[in-house]
Parts: sequence; structure tokens; C-alpha cells
Amino acid sequence: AEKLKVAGIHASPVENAWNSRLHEALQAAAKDGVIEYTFSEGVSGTDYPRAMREYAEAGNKLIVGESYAVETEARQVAADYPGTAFLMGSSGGPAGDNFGTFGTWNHEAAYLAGMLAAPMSKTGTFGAVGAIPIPEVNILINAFRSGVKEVRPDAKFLVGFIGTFFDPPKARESGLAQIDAGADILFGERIGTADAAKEKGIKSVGSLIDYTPRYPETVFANAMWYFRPILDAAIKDTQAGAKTGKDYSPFSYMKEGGNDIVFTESMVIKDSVPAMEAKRKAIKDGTFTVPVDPAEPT
Amino acid sequence: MIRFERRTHVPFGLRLAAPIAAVLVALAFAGILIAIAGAPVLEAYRRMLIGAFGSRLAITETLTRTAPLILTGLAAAVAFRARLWNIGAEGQFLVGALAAAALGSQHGLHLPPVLLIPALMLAGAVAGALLLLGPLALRLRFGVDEVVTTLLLNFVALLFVSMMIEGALKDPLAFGWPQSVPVVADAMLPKLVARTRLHVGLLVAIGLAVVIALVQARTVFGMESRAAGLNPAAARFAGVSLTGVLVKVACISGGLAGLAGAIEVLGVKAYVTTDLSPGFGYTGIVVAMLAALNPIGVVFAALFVATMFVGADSMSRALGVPSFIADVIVAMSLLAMLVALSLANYRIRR
Amino acid sequence: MNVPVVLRLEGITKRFGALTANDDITLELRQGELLALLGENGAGKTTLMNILFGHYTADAGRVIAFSRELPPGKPRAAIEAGIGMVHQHFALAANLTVLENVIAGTRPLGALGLGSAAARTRLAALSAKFGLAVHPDARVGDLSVGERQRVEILKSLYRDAKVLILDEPTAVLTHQEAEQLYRTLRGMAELGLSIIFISHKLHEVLAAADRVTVLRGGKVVAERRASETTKDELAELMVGRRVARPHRESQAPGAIALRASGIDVGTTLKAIDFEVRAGETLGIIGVSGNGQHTLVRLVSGLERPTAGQLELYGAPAPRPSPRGFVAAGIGRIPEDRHADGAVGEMAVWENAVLERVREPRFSAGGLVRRAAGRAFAREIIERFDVRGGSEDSPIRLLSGGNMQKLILGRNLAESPRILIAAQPTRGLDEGAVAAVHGEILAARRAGTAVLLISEDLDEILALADRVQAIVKGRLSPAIPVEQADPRRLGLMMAGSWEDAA
Amino acid sequence: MMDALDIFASAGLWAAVLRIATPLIFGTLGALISERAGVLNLGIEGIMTFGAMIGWMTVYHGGDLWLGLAVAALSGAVFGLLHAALTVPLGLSQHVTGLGITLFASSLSYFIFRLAIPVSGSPPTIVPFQVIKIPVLSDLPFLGEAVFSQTAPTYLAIALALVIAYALARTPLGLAIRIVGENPHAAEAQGIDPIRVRIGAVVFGSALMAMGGAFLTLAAFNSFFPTMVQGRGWVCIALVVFASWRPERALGGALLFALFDAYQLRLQHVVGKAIPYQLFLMIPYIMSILALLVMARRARVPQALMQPFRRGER
Ligand SMILES: Nc1ncnc2c1ncn2[C@@H]1O[C@H](COP(=O)(O)OP(=O)(O)OP(=O)(O)O)[C@@H](O)[C@H]1O
Ligand SMILES: Nc1ncnc2c1ncn2[C@@H]1O[C@H](COP(=O)(O)OP(=O)(O)OP(=O)(O)O)[C@@H](O)[C@H]1O
Ligand SMILES: [Mg+2]
Ligand SMILES: [Mg+2]
Repeated sequence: AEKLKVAGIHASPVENAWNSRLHEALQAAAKDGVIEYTFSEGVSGTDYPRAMREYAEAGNKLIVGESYAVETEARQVAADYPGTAFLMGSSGGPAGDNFGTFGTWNHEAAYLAGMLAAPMSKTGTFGAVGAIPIPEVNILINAFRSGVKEVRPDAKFLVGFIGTFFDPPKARESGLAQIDAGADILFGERIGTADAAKEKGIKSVGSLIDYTPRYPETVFANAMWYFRPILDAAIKDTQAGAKTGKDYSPFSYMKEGGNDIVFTESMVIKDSVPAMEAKRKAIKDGTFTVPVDPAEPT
Repeated sequence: MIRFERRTHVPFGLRLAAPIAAVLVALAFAGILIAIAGAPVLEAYRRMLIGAFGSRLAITETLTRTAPLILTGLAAAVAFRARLWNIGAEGQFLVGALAAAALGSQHGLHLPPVLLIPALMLAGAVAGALLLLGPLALRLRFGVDEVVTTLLLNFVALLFVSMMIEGALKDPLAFGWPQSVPVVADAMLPKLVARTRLHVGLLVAIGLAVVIALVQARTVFGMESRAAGLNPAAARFAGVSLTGVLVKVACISGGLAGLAGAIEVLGVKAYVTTDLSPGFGYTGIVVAMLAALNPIGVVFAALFVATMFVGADSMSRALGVPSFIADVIVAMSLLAMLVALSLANYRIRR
Repeated sequence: MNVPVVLRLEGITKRFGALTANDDITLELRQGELLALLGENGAGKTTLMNILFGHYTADAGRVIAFSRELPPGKPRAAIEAGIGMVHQHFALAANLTVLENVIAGTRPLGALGLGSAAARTRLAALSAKFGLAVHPDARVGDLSVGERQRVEILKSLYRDAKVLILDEPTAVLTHQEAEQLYRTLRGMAELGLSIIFISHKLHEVLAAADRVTVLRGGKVVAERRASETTKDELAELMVGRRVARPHRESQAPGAIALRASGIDVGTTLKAIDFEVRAGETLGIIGVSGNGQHTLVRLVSGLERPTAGQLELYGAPAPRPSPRGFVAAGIGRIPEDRHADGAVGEMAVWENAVLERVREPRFSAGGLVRRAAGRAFAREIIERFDVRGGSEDSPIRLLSGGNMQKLILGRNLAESPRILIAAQPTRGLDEGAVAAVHGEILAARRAGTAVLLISEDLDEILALADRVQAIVKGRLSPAIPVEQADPRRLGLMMAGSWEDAA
Repeated sequence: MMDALDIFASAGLWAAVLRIATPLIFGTLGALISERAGVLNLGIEGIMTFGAMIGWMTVYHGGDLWLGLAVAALSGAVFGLLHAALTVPLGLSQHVTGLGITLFASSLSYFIFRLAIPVSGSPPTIVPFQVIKIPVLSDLPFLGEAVFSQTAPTYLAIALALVIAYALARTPLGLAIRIVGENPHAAEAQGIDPIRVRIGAVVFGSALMAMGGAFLTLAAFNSFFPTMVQGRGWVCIALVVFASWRPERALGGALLFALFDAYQLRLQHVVGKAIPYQLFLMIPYIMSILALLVMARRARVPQALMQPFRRGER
């Protein structure tokens, strides 16, 4: 078949963990010969709709990105270009026939990471550093908590929000503050958290991407998120001329291969692995559902 | 040794040539960076032109970007001419936007569109003006220099907006995202061109530039504000009320910046986030300086800056040159322009 | 003569654009000599001294100090060669102490300490030796004008200056302070220092200098021994024609135009009483800093009385405001023409109409009537002989004297009923003084009530009908000018008006 | 769980204060020196960004950490020279030029960074400055952890503040800088070249600013990101005012500001989000405005600040 022309528009530089997941999946799809991929990064809210329009006019059939900062305008653009499919990370729902959305659902993996983390703490206090308390972040942190609590019901939690999506030194300071307050396992929703853990010689959990190579002594588990299933579904719909104005989030589920845990055997407590693996299987089977709690953790 | 000597009279040709030379110098330097980035330089310039003017979309996008820059540029030009160093247009822009969004939402004013839109623009202007009146009051009352206070208030305003959109004005339907409630459909500015982002705010901005040019050149207020800027003591001795002039200038300047914010919300975005402005307030200062503080010049300077941003942004997409090149070009144009303008005022003697 | 030449300027030429400020000037100074430099405003005196000290670089010519040529444009070299300069506008940092102002730049910048203790001792010794008392730790901003001048001189002495240059040192000093200064200078000359000073006050020049050099249009036009010349000759040499100050003729005053009764302004003015009649000039003398500044602001409409009453033409004055007072027929000549009188970057015509721009004549519906404004300016330029620019050139291009004529003109063209003239000839040369005095006398002849505030006794004696002194915010009773002589005025300014009577 | 006041008793808080304050100390000292000579340098935000980028880049390409710091300082000096060239001999408006420098330096650093480091999934890192535990002192209870376990640049920043405070008050060079900032004509009359002093002060000050930026990538963190300076430069401008142009107070101001920030991060764990964190972040700005208010009466502002000096002109 003809290669599908796909454009990616990243609000942050593609170093940003979340964007890197999209970027890598898109690059991989291009390498597989499925699509032709072009992209722009660091596109500010003011420029974002223009980039969408430019790519649509340039003949791209599928445009992938994030409409968090431009929800209203992005839907407007999609309405103006009905011949192009849009697949956007969004807090809102899909719109029309061609504006599809997805959420970042790696909470299942976070739950499993929590189960591994629970017995590793000496103090029984766990920290988590988040960006801002939006549902996707909240769900993730809450799932990690539930995972910990399942194993260790008396665990205590500290949560800090740094008020921005991208300030690693600040995330690090927030992590250090939690360590000062007694936490000895950090859940790093934000890059920078693991640096604090590393500096203080404690352990931490990564999210979205695999942080272990970067912090081999520190990060023992990662709640990975994989964009490829969502992308593949959208590519398929686009090529088939099917309606793409739908919610693609379910392709993030573990059973679809959209998220999973990776961990370093040697770093975790051996006894905790079988229970975790059992749960993992249950999630994949559909016999266990990780609770989805979008409320702001305190 | 090189010495500078002030000209008693700057020839018109030189006054016109200076900005053009500055822009050429900036583009030449940008060419070097583009070449370093491994892209063909001439092709890059061509792509920039196409990106800014090569299609209906390009033209409307360039003009959409021009509108707020005209307004913030005017805000700076008006203030600087009266020697009111308003570095706070960025903050005024944000509070103006916030005011328009708050009053334009479904919990805000309930008026027919013909009244609602002007009322919201006015609200934005008032909010912007109020934010500048604070530093002005400190200057008039206590002699506190406004460069630093207006600069600092930008950050206070940004934090305030952030607080409001995470608090009282937070959109409950935004799934926890910090953004304000959107304005109602009736409050949105009519489009100038269908299926684009270009809205009537551009006409408002150009109209205001013409009005301000006339006011400065022909009116008593224009003359008095110039006198107040150039020599406050003499203006005062001649019966010009410095307080009166500065308050009016502050209202106009802050009002324009606030209006820019309101128009950006009503024309483009519909709600407020903390990244609503990619530095429109600061860029307004650049625009004003490029225009040598001339209101009509501001329109062209804003168009130039918008062209650079939009054109370079598009060029960077096409040729893989980092898109930060647009900011680099604008910054270099400003610096070159400052030098060119000052050299035009002086002759060099050895 | 066997007295050595300490300083020699040779063929100095300096151009600013088309204007030649110094034209092939050659000048010598001998040890122990007091040389006065004289000339019209803009004759090039300050420029010459700035070249000598290295502030400016000459286009041609050399400066030779103690037989060594100075490199151009290097104040530091001039200082090291033993030249000290007291500037027309003081060059002091107000927020620093006296000691800091004196020792700045005296040690290599790489040094690790300031050496304040030694400096303090040395400064005290110099103060004592030359009778220039100041407190080394006082903040310069807190000092009086006279004290600041002492600091300026001490700065030079501290650097072992052998040649001292003073640019219009007495322009801002009182009579007594000026006399004291010349005594000090004389003493220095006797100790072997050589001094050049600039002044527009011819009597001072004659009394203090050994030798006088006159500049005109950037050229040296004459050199005289002070003992062998006269005021009239010097004035003529400066201006290039005979100048005589006009004389006041007596005339009967009319009705009271302006009256102050029991006015207080904060704590600076207390129980002020005076009256000025039509066709009469009331002179107010006083040592600077005694409240005349506030008095000028009061009658210019810039200050409100906190007690008492101001009456115009027999009725209470409207709420003070510059515009209201202008509308009421008060013409106002500010103390400082550059600071208060003109907006340098604005056109001559704009400066001419600024204080009346709201009158229907010059604007309608908020729009300025530019043609009417230009016509008004042309009229003033013609009638008052303002030279050096058209109505459209920026006013900063006018010389001080011409700017002053324009300011006078914009007031007198409207035949004001009252004229407030504050230091109307400060810093002006002899020719310009004569012209300004002529205009003020003409206004009085035409029935204007003139309030003249001046620190210049000669000016008061020449123009006023009656005189009052201002001392510590209070006004003495008026005396007719016929009963005034310098001694009596001096006593009045010292605050003992009863003794003076 | 700690109580809101207990936070102050934790050594970690005070260690964080010193760490957060370090870039501010550098930046504030830099801005202060140039303002004492009469030149406002609003290029600070961009200069810090460039310093952060180039310092990191040097180390990433194999340079020593100290070399990285030095290269950053050098780059700051170059931008300072640009600012000085435009504002001192040419006498251009200082704040407009400064904003132009900020725009230029920051966009150029992003541009260079993007060219040099092609897009990759996760930001490359370096090994940053490590904590140096000062022998003996770091064994002290509380103080040891709070004060004497910092990275080398933090110790350097504090030492610099003291040296600069001494130099300004007690050396001929300091006096020269002060007199130039108060009245350049007075300086010139004393044989001091105001133009050279101003250029020198701006260049040196800008070098310090860039070192402050470099601290962010060489010690506070280990990678460079666009926008990572996050307005810290503007905070420095505010702190100079807050410190009434005095180096020792600048040190105190930077520490105070850092205390607000560090405390705010920790308070979240105690009281949740009861108080919007933005209020804490506003404090330094508002404090600075209030300080200006109080100071305006005492007129301690360098009198020639923002006034161009042109030789041979009135
Ligand atoms: N910096 C300057 N730039 C341009 N022209 C100047 C400058 N300084 C002086 N001039 C010109 O040089 C002429 C001589 O000025 P200068 O100040 O030396 O006069 P002066 O004799 O000191 O006058 P005064 O008695 O008023 O002090 C002036 O008429 C002026 O036109
Ligand atoms: N910076 C300058 N550039 C151009 N011309 C100047 C400059 N400064 C002074 N002049 C010129 O110098 C001449 C005299 O100016 P100056 O300041 O010496 O006035 P003045 O006669 O000394 O009056 P005053 O005694 O009030 O200072 C004017 O013609 C003025 O245009
Ligand atoms: Mg002079
Ligand atoms: Mg003069």
C-alpha cells in the first residue's frame, strides 16, 4: 500500500518523556515502512493550530500530537480540514469524524510497580512528584498508591506538584524535600525526581519511559507506556477511510500492549515478584481491573 | 580614536535607510546560522517568504500574529514616548486576557453580541490599565522607578493568572487542566476570512494605530505628553499636569496591552492559559523600537516581526533548521536596529 | 620676565560640526599668576578648558604643561601633570562622602586598600592650609553650594595641582562667598599656584585677576593687564561693540497688581508680605537657599500657600496653577532656563506656545493650531531678536542668551500685567544682560508690575524701585532703592534689617 | 508527619536553601556590579540561559566541570561586552538593549543546543559537581548537613559575595565603580575613565550571571533544557533592588528567596494545597517592590543608573 503521510506536532522538545514516546513510535512506524513521518517540536500554544493547518494543507493524512493547551482551537482546525485525521493527546473527548483523542494510561503498570516497591521501603513512606494535578497524572499516582497499599496497607504517602510540566531541577528539589520528610521510595512522574533519589542513595520508580539505563543504581522499575498500539489503530482507521473521531485510549491497556512494567530483578525483593506477576496476568486476562481514580491525591 | 557627534538634523533618507539596513544585516547574520545548520541559505529565505505569504493560510496566519503585536507595540511606543518605561506589557496582556475571559464566559456578562464584544475589549483594556497604574502611582507618589516595578509585575501577573485558572476561574470541564472557563460563542470576534484564524482584531489594531498617530501629532495631549517625556520640569512649569499626562499615557499604554490580551482570547483562543502569550508583551517593545516609536511604523514593524516568526517557523519545518531561528532573527533585527538608529543620530568622527 | 611659564596652549582649534568653537587659540600662564578668561556666551571658554583638561580632544593644537606636551583626551594625564579643574557644573557624586569624592582615582585600581586614614590626615592638612573647611565624612549631597565648591578645589589640591582652572566659579555663589573664594585664590597664587578662572562678572575680574584674556567667536581678541583696563573696555572687547546697560527712569506706580499677605508655604516660607504695583519693580534679594526658590514657585503657580492669601488686582487669586496664572496675565521667567524654561528637543515654536496651548488661539477641540503657533513664534523671534535658529529648529540649538530672549519674548509678547523674573540674567554675558534688562525695563514702562528675584545686587540696584530681602523664609520690609547701597543690602541679607535701617 | 514549623528544623531545608540560592547569588552579584557602575543589564535571563547551555555543552563534549564553568563565564563576558558596547559608548537605551540581549542569547542557545544535540528520546546527561563535605565542619550536627555539604560552586558563590562586598566598599576599584555609577562626570574629572569602568563592570557582571546559569546544568541538574532558567534572571534583578545595591544584602536576599521556594516545596507535604503555591512564588517580587518603596525615600539608588555617559557632550 501507499505509505501514509503522517505529521507529528510536539508542544515540547521531543526530549520530554511523553513526547519521546510518540516520537519513537512514529519513527519506528516510519522505519517499518508503514508511514512517512515529519514533525515539529517545541511548538507553542500560539503556533500550534497553525502547524496543524500547515501540515493538513501539505497533504498529511494523519496528524498526531497533543491538544491540551489548544482544545477549542484544535477541534476548530479539524472541522476546517475534514479530509485529514487528527489524533491528539487530549483531556477532552473526540469530535466530529476526524478528531480522535487518547489518554496516557500506564496506570496498570504503575500499580504493579507499587506492588514491587511496597516491601522495599524501610520508613514506610513513599513520595511522588507530579507536574500538575490533571486526571492523567492523578490516576497514575493513585494507581501506584493502590499497588503499594495492596501489599502494605499502612504505607504513608507524600505528593508534590511542581506546577509545571518541565522543570527538572525543580522536580529534583521536590524529590529531595520528600526525602527530607522521610520518603525512601520515590515515584517519579517527572524527570528530575530520580536525580534526587540517586543523590540520597534511595530507590525510585520511573514512568512512561525506561529510566533504568539512565539511573542504573536507582530506578528499579518503570511503568512503561507504549504509543504504538494507538498509532497503529489510528493508521488502520485512516487507511480504511473509517471514522477516526473516537477515543483511542483503550489501546493503552496492558492487554493491548499499551503499557507494561519493566524492572530489574536484582534490585527488587525476590518474594514480591510472583505476586506481582500474578496480578499482571490477571490484568491482561481481564480478571483484575486497576482502579481508575482521577481525584487529586493529597 | 572614534568619536560620535550628535547630528543637529537627521536626513529623511537616513531615517528610512536605517531600519532597512538593520533588517538586512540581521538577515545576513541569520544566513550564517542557517548555513551552519546545513540548509541552503537562499532556499531558506525563499521558504520563509512562502511560509509567511505563500498561501491563503500563510497570509492569514501572519496577519493573525500581527494583530496582538501591533497593540503591544503601540503600548510600548506610547509609553516610551512620554518616558514612561512600561516593561510590563506582558503582564498587562495576561490580566487583560483574564478579564475578558472571566466576563465573557457563561458566568459573566449577558449582553447581545454587539455590546458584549466591545464590553469585553473594554474590560481587558481596563484590567491592563489598572496594572500599569499601580507602578505609576508608586513613581508619582514615591519616585520609584517603573522599569523594575513593571518588569516584576509581569511575574506577579503570570502567577496571579496561574492561581486564578487553577482556582476561581478554573474550567471544571477541562479535566484538571489549568485553564480558564472559555468565553461564550457570541463573544468570539468575527473572522475576517472564513476557515482561518484571522479575525477583526487586526482591523481594530490598525485603526488604533492611526488614531494614536493623529493624537500624537496633532493634539494638545500629544504635545503635552511629548513635553512631559522630554523635560518633565519644563512641562510642569508650562502648566502641563505631569500626573495627568502620565495617568492618561498609562491608561492608554496599559489599556492597549490589556486589549491585546482580550483580543487574543476573543479572536483566537477562547480561554486563558499561562502560555497564552509567546512573549507578546516583550516583543511589543521590540516592535516599538523597530518602529522608532512611530505608531504607523509600529504596524509595519509588527508585520515584519510576525513575518519573521511565521516565515521562519514554516521554513524550519520545511528545511529542518531549528525553529528557534525565528527568535534569533528578530533579536538580531532589534539589536541591529538600535545600532542603526543611534548611528543615524550621530555622525562618526575620527 | 624670569617667572616660568607653567602652561602653554598652542594653536588650539576645535570644531563641533560646522561651528568652530575654538579657532587657533594660543595662551600662556605663568607661575603664581591669576588669569581671567572672558567672553560672550558660546565664545568657547569652557570648550578651551575642557580641551586643556582632556575632556575634549582638540582638532588641532597642543597643550604643554611644565614643558611637557600632554596627550590629548586624557584627563588622567592632565591630573598627573598637576592640572586641576573645577567645573562649571560641579563634578561630584552626591551619594558619596567628601573623602570618597576626593580620593577616587588617586590610587591604582588594582590596589587592595583605599588608604583612608592617611587620606583623611592629608585632607585635613590641606583644609587648614588653604582655609577650606569641610567635614570629610559628610555626604556631598548634604552640603551647601559653597561647601561643594570647596570640595571641588580640595580635590585638585589633593592631587597636588599646580595649575587650577575654575569655570564660572562664582555663578552660583553669593557675594560674600565669592569674595571669600577670591581671597582663597589669591592666597594660593601667593603660594605659587597658577590659576585660570572664567567669569562674566567684570568687577570680579578686575578685582581678582592679574591678567585678562578675551575670547570672541572662538578667537583670542585681546589680552590686558587687569590694572590697565576698565569694565567698559572689556565689555566692548567681548561683544565687539559698545554695550551699556540701560537705565531705569523713575515713574509713578499704578494700582496694586500682586499682593501677598501673611503667606506660609510649609516651613520654607513664613508670613510673607509684599505688594507690587503696576509700572513698578519690586526686587527681592537674598542668599541662595533662603526660600527664593519656593517664592518663585509660589508666584509662578506651582506651589500652594499653606496659610495667608495671594491677591491679584485686588481680588483673591484663583487656586494656584501655572495655566491659571498665565491666563490671569502673569508672565513667568523661570530660574533655570534649561531645566524649567525649555524642552530642548522640542521646536522653538512648540516651546513658545506650550504654556498657552490650551487657549482657543492655539488649539480647537483638542487639536493644536500649528500655523498659529508658528506665527506666534516668528513674531517673537523678530521682535526680540532671537538668533541662532528658526521656529522649527529644536530649542536646544539656541545659546543661553537667545533661549532667554525667547522665554522673555513668549511672556512679553502678551503684554502681561505682572512679570515674575527669577534670576533673569544668570550666566549671561554682558551683551545679553543688557538686552534682557532693556526688555524688563520696557515692560515696566508699559505698566507691567515686575517682581524681580535675583541674587545679583547690581541687577537689583539697576532694575528695582523697591527692595526686600529674603532670609530664612521671611521677607524684610521694603526699602526704596534710593536708600539701598551694597552695605545696607548686605545687612538686610544677613537678616538684620532693623540694624540696616 | 512534620508540622509546618518543624520544617525549619530540618537540615535538608537549609541545605536546599543554599543550593537553590546559588544561581541567584551569582546572578544577583552580576547584576549588582553592573548597576553599581550605572548600567542595568536586563540581558541576564538570556545570559544565564546561554551560560547553562554552553557550560553543559563543554562538559558533555569531554571538558572538565571547571572548564565548563569557565567557558560559561567567558560566554557571559562576550554577551556582556555586546550589551556594554551598545549601551556604554553608544548610549543606547539600557532596558531595551537588555531585553534584546535576553531574546538573542536565549534563542541562540536553544538554536545551538538543537544543532549540537540532535533530537533524542531522553536528554543526555553529564556527571555534575558532587557535594563536597568540608572535613570536620561537615561532621557538625545540623550545620554539617545544612551548610558544609554543598557543591563547590555554592562555596564559590558565597565567597564571591563577601569578596565583592569588600571590594566595592574598600578598594580603589570599588570606589571607581561606585563613583561612575553615581556621577560619571565626577569620575572622569578624577581621571577615571567611566566608559572603561562601565564596560568592565558589565562584562564581569555578565560573566557572573552566566556562571549562575551554568550552576543549573553543572550542579543543580545534569542536563540542559530550553526554558530551564525559568525566570531566575528576573528574580536576580528584583533581588538587587531588594538588597539596595549592597552585595552582603544580596546574599541575604538570595537566601531568603531560596528559603521561600524550599519551604513552599516542603509545606505542600504538610498542608496540601491549602495555600496556592503561586502566592509563595509571588513573595520575592512583591517584597522587592516594597523594598523599592521604602528605599525610594532614602535615594540609595545609584544616581546615574540607566543614564548614558557620552564623552565630550552635554
Ligand atoms: N559638546 C558640544 N557639542 C556641540 N557643540 C558644542 C559643544 N560644546 C560646546 N559647543 C559649542 O561650542 C561653543 C562654545 O561653547 P562653550 O561652552 O565653550 O562656550 P562658553 O564660552 O563656555 O560659554 P558660556 O559663557 O555660556 O559658558 C558653543 O557656542 C557651542 O555651540
Ligand atoms: N550637546 C550639544 N550639541 C550641540 N550643540 C550644543 C550642545 N550643547 C550645547 N550646544 C550649543 O552650545 C551653545 C551654547 O550652549 P551653552 O550650554 O553653552 O549655553 P550658554 O550660553 O552657556 O547658556 P547657559 O549659561 O545658560 O549654560 C548653543 O548654541 C547650543 O546649541
Ligand atoms: Mg562655559
Ligand atoms: Mg554657560
